[in-house]
Parts: sequence; C-alpha cells; structure tokens
Amino acid sequence: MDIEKYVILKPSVDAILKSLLASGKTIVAPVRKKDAVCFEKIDENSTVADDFVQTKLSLKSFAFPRYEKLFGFNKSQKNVTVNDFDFKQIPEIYLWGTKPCDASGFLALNAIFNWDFKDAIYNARQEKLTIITFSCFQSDENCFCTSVGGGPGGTAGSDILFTKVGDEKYIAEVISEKGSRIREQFSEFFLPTEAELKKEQYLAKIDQLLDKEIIKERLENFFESEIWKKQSERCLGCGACAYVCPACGCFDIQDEKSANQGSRIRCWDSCGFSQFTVHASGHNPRASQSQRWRQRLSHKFSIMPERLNVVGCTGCGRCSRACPVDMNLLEHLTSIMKMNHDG
Amino acid sequence: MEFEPKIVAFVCNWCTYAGADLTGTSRIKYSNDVKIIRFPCTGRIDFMYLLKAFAEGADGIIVSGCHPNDCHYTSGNFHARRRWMVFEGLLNFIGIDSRRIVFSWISAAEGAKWAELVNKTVKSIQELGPYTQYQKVAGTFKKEVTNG
Amino acid sequence: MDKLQKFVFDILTSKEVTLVIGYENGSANKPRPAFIREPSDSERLVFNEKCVLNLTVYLGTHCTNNPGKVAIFATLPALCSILQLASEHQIQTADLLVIYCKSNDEFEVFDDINKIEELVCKEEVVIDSKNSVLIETISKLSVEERFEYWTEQFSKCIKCYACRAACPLCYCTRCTVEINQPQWVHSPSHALGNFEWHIMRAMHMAGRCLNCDACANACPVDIPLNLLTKYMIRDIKEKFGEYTFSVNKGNLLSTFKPDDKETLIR
Amino acid sequence: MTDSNIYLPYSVRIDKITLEAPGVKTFRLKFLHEEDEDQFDFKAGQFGEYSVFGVGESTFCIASSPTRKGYLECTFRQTGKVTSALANCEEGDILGIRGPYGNVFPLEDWKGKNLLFIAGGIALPPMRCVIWNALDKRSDYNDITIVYGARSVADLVYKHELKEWKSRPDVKLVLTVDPGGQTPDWTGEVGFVPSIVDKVAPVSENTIAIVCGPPVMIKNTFPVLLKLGFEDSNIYTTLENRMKCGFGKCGRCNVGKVYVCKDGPVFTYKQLKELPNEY
Repeated sequence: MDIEKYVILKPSVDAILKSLLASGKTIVAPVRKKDAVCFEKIDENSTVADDFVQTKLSLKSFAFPRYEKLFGFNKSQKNVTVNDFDFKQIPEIYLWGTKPCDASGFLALNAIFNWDFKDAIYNARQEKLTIITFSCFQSDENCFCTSVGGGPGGTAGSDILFTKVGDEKYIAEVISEKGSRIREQFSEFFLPTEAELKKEQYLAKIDQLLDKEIIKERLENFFESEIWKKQSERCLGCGACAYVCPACGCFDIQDEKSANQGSRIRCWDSCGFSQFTVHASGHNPRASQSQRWRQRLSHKFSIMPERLNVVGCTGCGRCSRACPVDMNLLEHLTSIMKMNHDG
Repeated sequence: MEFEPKIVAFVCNWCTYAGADLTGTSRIKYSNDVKIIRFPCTGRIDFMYLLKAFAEGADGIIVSGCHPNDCHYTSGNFHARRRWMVFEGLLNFIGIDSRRIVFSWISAAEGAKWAELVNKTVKSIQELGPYTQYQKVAGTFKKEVTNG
Repeated sequence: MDKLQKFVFDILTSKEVTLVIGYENGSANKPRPAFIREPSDSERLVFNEKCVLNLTVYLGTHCTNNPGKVAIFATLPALCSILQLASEHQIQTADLLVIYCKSNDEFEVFDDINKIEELVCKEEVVIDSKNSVLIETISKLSVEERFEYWTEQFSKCIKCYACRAACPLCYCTRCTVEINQPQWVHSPSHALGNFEWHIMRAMHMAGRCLNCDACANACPVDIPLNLLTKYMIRDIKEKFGEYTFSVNKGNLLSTFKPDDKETLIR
Repeated sequence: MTDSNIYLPYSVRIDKITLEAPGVKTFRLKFLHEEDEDQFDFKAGQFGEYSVFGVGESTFCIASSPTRKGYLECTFRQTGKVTSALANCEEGDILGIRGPYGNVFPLEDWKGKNLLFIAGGIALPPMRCVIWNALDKRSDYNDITIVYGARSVADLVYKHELKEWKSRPDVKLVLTVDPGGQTPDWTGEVGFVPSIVDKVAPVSENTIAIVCGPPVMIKNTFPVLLKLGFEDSNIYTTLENRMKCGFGKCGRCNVGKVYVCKDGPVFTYKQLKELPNEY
C-alpha cells in the first residue's frame, strides 16, 4: 500500500500507548535501567525512554528468539509421538519505540526465512508483531544506516512511523495494513498532514559513507585478498556481533531430552565461531578466523543482496559497539571501499 | 503425607559403595529415598554431575568416598576434596544452598555410618523442602518459548 | 615518538622481534589491540590507563604462526597470565619479550620468565574496592535472594561466548560446551544452559583466574560475571592461605596437600 | 491456512539393518504413515535430514533408488553424535526424516549416453541411488561402467550388490582396494581409484562421469578424466558440507554464493571450478 501521511499531537501518541496498554495488549518498549536502555514488556507504570541512541540487543528476538522449541516429542520403548509446534501460543506483541534500523532488520530476516521454504514458525511470530517506529533524532559515530539503504527516518519494515517535529507534534506515516488498523482504531488522533511539514530537517544527520554496490563488487572480486587476514587479526571469534545484529539469522538445531520427553530446539549461532562449519570428520571449510570474517561480510553485503535481494545489514552499529576488540564494521567497510585492484 | 525427598548419592566403588553394601548385609534399615550412583573414585565425580542431578529433580545430594590416605588410586580423594572445597564456596555465592549437598568419607567397614548419613541427610532435606528454585530454572527449556 | 614507541621502533628495526602486540587508539579513542610488524607503524602504539584488555589472549594463536620473536605489552594481570600459560605449557617463553607497561614512558622489559615470576610474587592479587563491595553486598543476601540475583543476571546471557573468547586462559580448541557426546552443557541460552555455562566457566577458572576482568569487559550485555571468579579468588585465599602464580607450582585443582584443612566433609 | 512446520520430520521405522563394513550400516526405513511416503517424493541425488529423537539431526544422501517404492535406504558411517546414536538403533526403532532437499542428477538428460561411475569408500551410497535408477531403466542408457575402490576389502560397502553387478553382462564393474588392503583371495585391482580409472581408460565420447569420494580422491580423479578427454560439464560430483536446516537458512553450507543444500549437492566440474576454494 502507499504510505499515508498524517500529523499527530504528542498527547495523542501518549494516549494511543495508554489505550493499547489499558486494553491488555502486550507492549514492548525501550525502558531505561541503571545505565542502559533495554526493550522489555511494559505496564502502566513504566516510563518509555526516548532519548537514547541504541539498545544493546536488537528486536529480532521477538520473531527469531534466542532459543525456541520447534516441536516436542515423547519417546517410549519402540514408539515416538511428535507434538507439533503450537502456533496458537504465539502472543500478539506491539513493538513500541522501535528504531528504523531495527524495523528494517525484519526485512532481512523475512527474506532469509522465506527463501523458497517458508518458515512457518518465524512467519507466525513476525506476523503477530505490530511495529511502531520512531524516527531517530540522535545518532553516534557507529551509526551508518544511510550507507546501507536505510535512514534515520526510514519506513522499511515498520507499520507506523512517528517522526517528532518540534516539541508537541509528530508526523505519522501509516505504512502497512497493520498500521492502518491502528489509524482506524484511533482515527480521531490522526490529523490531516500539513504540506509545509517535512520530516528530513528533524532527523539525525548521518552521512552516507559507503556505496553498497561497490562493496558488493569488492567482496566478489577480492576473495583471496590479504585484507581479510589483516582485518580479522584481532577478532577473538566470539558471537557478540552476530547475536546483537538485527539481521543475522544463522541458527543451530539441538535436541534436548529429559527422561522420555524432549524437544528439538533452534537457537542462535554465529559464523564467527570456530566450530560453526566443522564436519563430523574434523574437516573445516572455514578453518581460520579470516575465512570466517570474510564469510560474515560476504554473507551480508554480497551473498544476501545477490540471492535474496536484500542487504544483511541495517547500519545500526550494534556489532561495533558490542565488540570487545573494536572490530568496527564501518571502519572495515570503508577500507574495503578503498581497495584497489591489487586487493 | 510426608515429603519424600529425591536424594542422589555419588559414591566411590572401593569404599562407600562397599560400605553401603555392608549396611545391607548387616541388615541395618535406612531410608530408601536415596539413589546410589557408583563411580570408580571420588576423583571422577565432576562438579557438573551434581548440577545435572539438581536439574533432573534431585532435592539433595550425597558425595562420598574413601577416607584420606585410603584412596584405591592413592590420591583421587585428595583431588576431590580440593574440588569440593572450592565448589562449595562458589555454589554458596551463586545461591545454590550448600546444605543440599553432603560430603562424607565412608569406608567399606562403616556400614552403620552410611545408614546414619543417609537418614540424617533425608531428615535435613525434608526440613529444607523440595528444591523448587533450581527445578524452576531447569524446567524452562521444557516449556514453550515465546520470546527471547 | 614517546619512549615506548621508540623502544618498539628499535627492536623491530634491529629485528630482535618480528611482531609487537600492543595497543592502538580505536573508535572513540578507546584502545584496541594492534599488531605491529613494521618499525614505522610503531607510532600507532599507545599505552594509558584505559589499556585494560588482556593481550595475552593472542599469544597462543599469534606466536605459533609468527616467524621470529614476539614482544607483547603487558599489564600486571597479563604478567600473571604469561606465568599461568607457561605453567600450563601453552606458550614458549623463549620466543617472548614482555614489555611490562606502567605508562607510555615507564616500562620494564623481561625476556626471562623467572624474572617475571619474581616480580609477580611481590604483588598480591587484590580485588578492587568497587567489586569487593559488590561481593560483600551479594554475600549478605539470603541464599534464595542470591539465587534470584544470579538468575536475573544470567537471564541476560545470550551465549555469545565473548567472555570465553576474551579470556587468555580459555584456550581450549574445543570447549566443554562444544563437546556433544554427550551434550554436556545445554547449548541454548535458556536459564539452565546459562547457569551451567557460568558455573562451569567459573569452576574451570578456580585458582587460575587472573583478576584481569577481560570476561566482564567483553560481555555485550553487562553481566558482572567477573564477580564469580573474584569471589573464588577471595574464597581460595581464605581456604588455602594464598593466591599466587608460578611457572612450576601446578594448578590449585590439579595438585593437593594431604593436610588440606576443611570443615566441609563429615 | 498457515504453512506447516518445515522442521517437523516424518516418522519412519527401521525395517532392516545391514552391516556393510566396519562402522558402516545401511538402514531400510519405512514410513509410518503412507501419505508421508507420497509427500516424500525424491529423485536421485537428493538428501535428507535424519533424526534420532533426543539426539539430533544428521545430513546424508538417500541411498535407495526412487524407482524402488515402499521404502527408503540410507547408509552411514558412525562418526559424530547423531551417526553414533543411529549406530546404536535397532530394527523397529522410530527415526525422523525431513526432506527431500537439494538438486538432482539430470538422469533424463543422460538418456542414450554412457555412464561412468567412480566412487571411493563410503561415497558409493549417493551413487548407488543413481546406479539402481539407471539399471532399472537400463534400456535408456548405453554402456554402464562402475569403478569402485575402498581402503581394504572389508571396507567395500554393498558387497551383495557388487556381486550382482559383477554378474550382470550389461554392467562393467571394476573393484579396487588401496595397496595393502587386499586379501589373499582378492581378484580385483589393487591401487588408488584415480590410477585405476587411468588404467581402465573409459571412452570419454558421449560419456557422463559421476565421481564421488573423499576430497583427495575427487581432486586426483578430475585430472585423469580431463586427460581422457572428458568435458568439464560432463563430470558430475556431489559436495558435502555441514548443515543444520537443509534449506538455505542456517548459514553453514554455502561456498561463496552457492548453497550446497539448495544449489547442490550435485555439481558439475565446470561449476565446481568457479566456486571459491572454501569447501
């Protein structure tokens, strides 16, 4: 559908949140705790944080949880009963206060989980999410959404986008059917748009430093380059970058069993781990950290654009902030941009 | 009805297991709430076994082997002793009640001591009640997971 | 060029060493590991009070692949780390030049591990006051409250294993959590899996922990997991009377004394 | 209607277990529900995700031919967690299977051509599916030659079927074992597979070569085939990589842009040459 534009006053935005809470909906929103802001389930007494750059964890866990049971089973002597995933237990969740980069992360995951084979479990969770996004008016040196096709006021992946314009007013953009439903439910709050009102001037300024096409081309042509070794020299091979990333979808499947009953569980995994691709024979196609680093970048900036038509990065900068040894993604991508024909 | 605790005993083959055997052949009656797991030596009893027992629903644990200087392999129990000294401190700090784990030395000749140990342990675990706090943590993976 | 940079420049120029593992300024002026091979690059090196990352984590991987001698910037915990790694036969100290940094123009150079041991022996492993207070506060809670505190802390854990990766003593090529016959530790990051992982990690650090805080500094979700090993340092000091590092002493849990004193075993 | 859970396996029962070689077993599996068998419509070359409930899943090929209905067969060597659990299974046990996944050998396109099968060790199973498929439609193909080698006589799998192929006049079977692996009564060749291929020197004209085996065997067989005049695009092989899902999501099996689970496991040598060297 085409994006519909409205103006909405701050008290009305607050009233929508209040009303949703009062009607018993599950709302997940950013809340300030000690020295960090986290997304968590809120109630009437919570204060939603709006003055932060980024949470530590992305919102992907609401569609692609850290771990989840794919199905259960009971085992007896010579028999196995399989209990399918209970689709009805998936809760409806409103993600209030999402950042545009997190919202667009769901598009990358949607592409992964629907590539030919439709992942019904992921889809069921994702469809139960209503994503209410607020444009960014602040950023830090790790933000680079504009370099990967997004922006501080990007609409991709959101159902509704609110952009604060001045102290008391927001531009509301209704992006999807789910967004329309909210607009209809609270139609009295959505005022006609004002022609002279442009959101761009109210957004955080994030310079576009990269060209994703050039990066893709470099990654395809410099597979054997020494740069991967150089860049990954300090990489410790942990999974922090992948686990905080809103677009990383790699997973492991494990069985857990206690006495006669058990479950098959899917949990996050990371291409940075040395054991990720090890064959049972001991052979490891990606034996060195430089190969794994190359895979991480290639997957996001070359393989996904080529095969799924989506960049596997939203420019949220979480990986750079989370890395214990400052593997700064923006810095590394910038140096890849500068690569010449000698690699 | 009185609470019947689940108690798992990790014992060494050479002393305590033989001691428990002697309890039986001496026809000393003792609580049947204990399940014995036999190990070659206390040195083989990894701390993870104890956690696994709690995760699978044990309310109390007994760890027992040869007295110092009596180890069949000369020093397995000395190593075990250090391990438990350190482990007990960590468990306490994490909030796993160390009263639920009882360490003891019981020789092959101490059938009566074994019966007494089991009975005492059963009684003290009955006073502590079922270990629901850890079982609740352990139960999370059996449930459906709705979000991260 | 400050004194430290000059020294590195000289040892690289004279080819005394072929690689220097140090710190450089990274994003937001935070120090990060730097691997210097060219004398001219030694200008990138920095050392200040923000340089807390324990560089010895790279010794295993980077020394074995490096032709020639390696020099490394070390803080006090890193010196302990070198002793411990040597005692566990993980590094060859003959090919190592240790630059014990105090500031960018005050440093000591060691190429003899015994000299490092002499120095480390004089320094007691001390838990800083902030963490001591935290440990004290947690210890005063009831056992149930302590469990709740850690349940909440561990619930944040996403099992990225940054703590493991950042720890110089977690060098196993195949960690116990990756051993799957049988699957020993639950791999998903649910409550039980997290409890098992953190207890196991702490136990494997017993008597070995360097008090360097690399684990907690690496944690992307701010779990104070260094408190576990710090508590154990304190506990071990109380129970065994000392907490020291040495090349030849052997590990706490792989050695014993027939007269170890305890009140635990009935 | 919502889509169904793609991680849910079909239930199969182990009908028969054959010990092929030390550590190598073949399972004949029967679907518990007939409608599942119709759903599981596979072609030669495809693979499945086999599961032991409570232990996990493992990826390997389907070793029986799609022309043989009513059952599935798989052959595996006990190596990792799941295959060890499989090895401990008994007849009558319930397993799970997901699939079929991956691409296929283009058997239709090979009609009227000679087929040369070259296999080493435990890699005969993926090929056995194709061999039986071709033998069951024997008139569709010209000469069929099979060169199969293993470390020792004991390590040869499908011994019973090897005998059957040997006795067929319309199949040329060459068996070989590595030097030192022969028994006193061994009548086959002695030597590594690539050199035996060289010795047998099959005609390359109008011939499709299908090569499966350990990486070192594959690597050394390609030059021999090229020397014999085979074209890149007429040499087929299958790749194996670790995978968890089987359908392009878990992120393990890709070699550059190519996903072994979706674009493979069947590749021609021509395609293989274009892949980055990371498999």
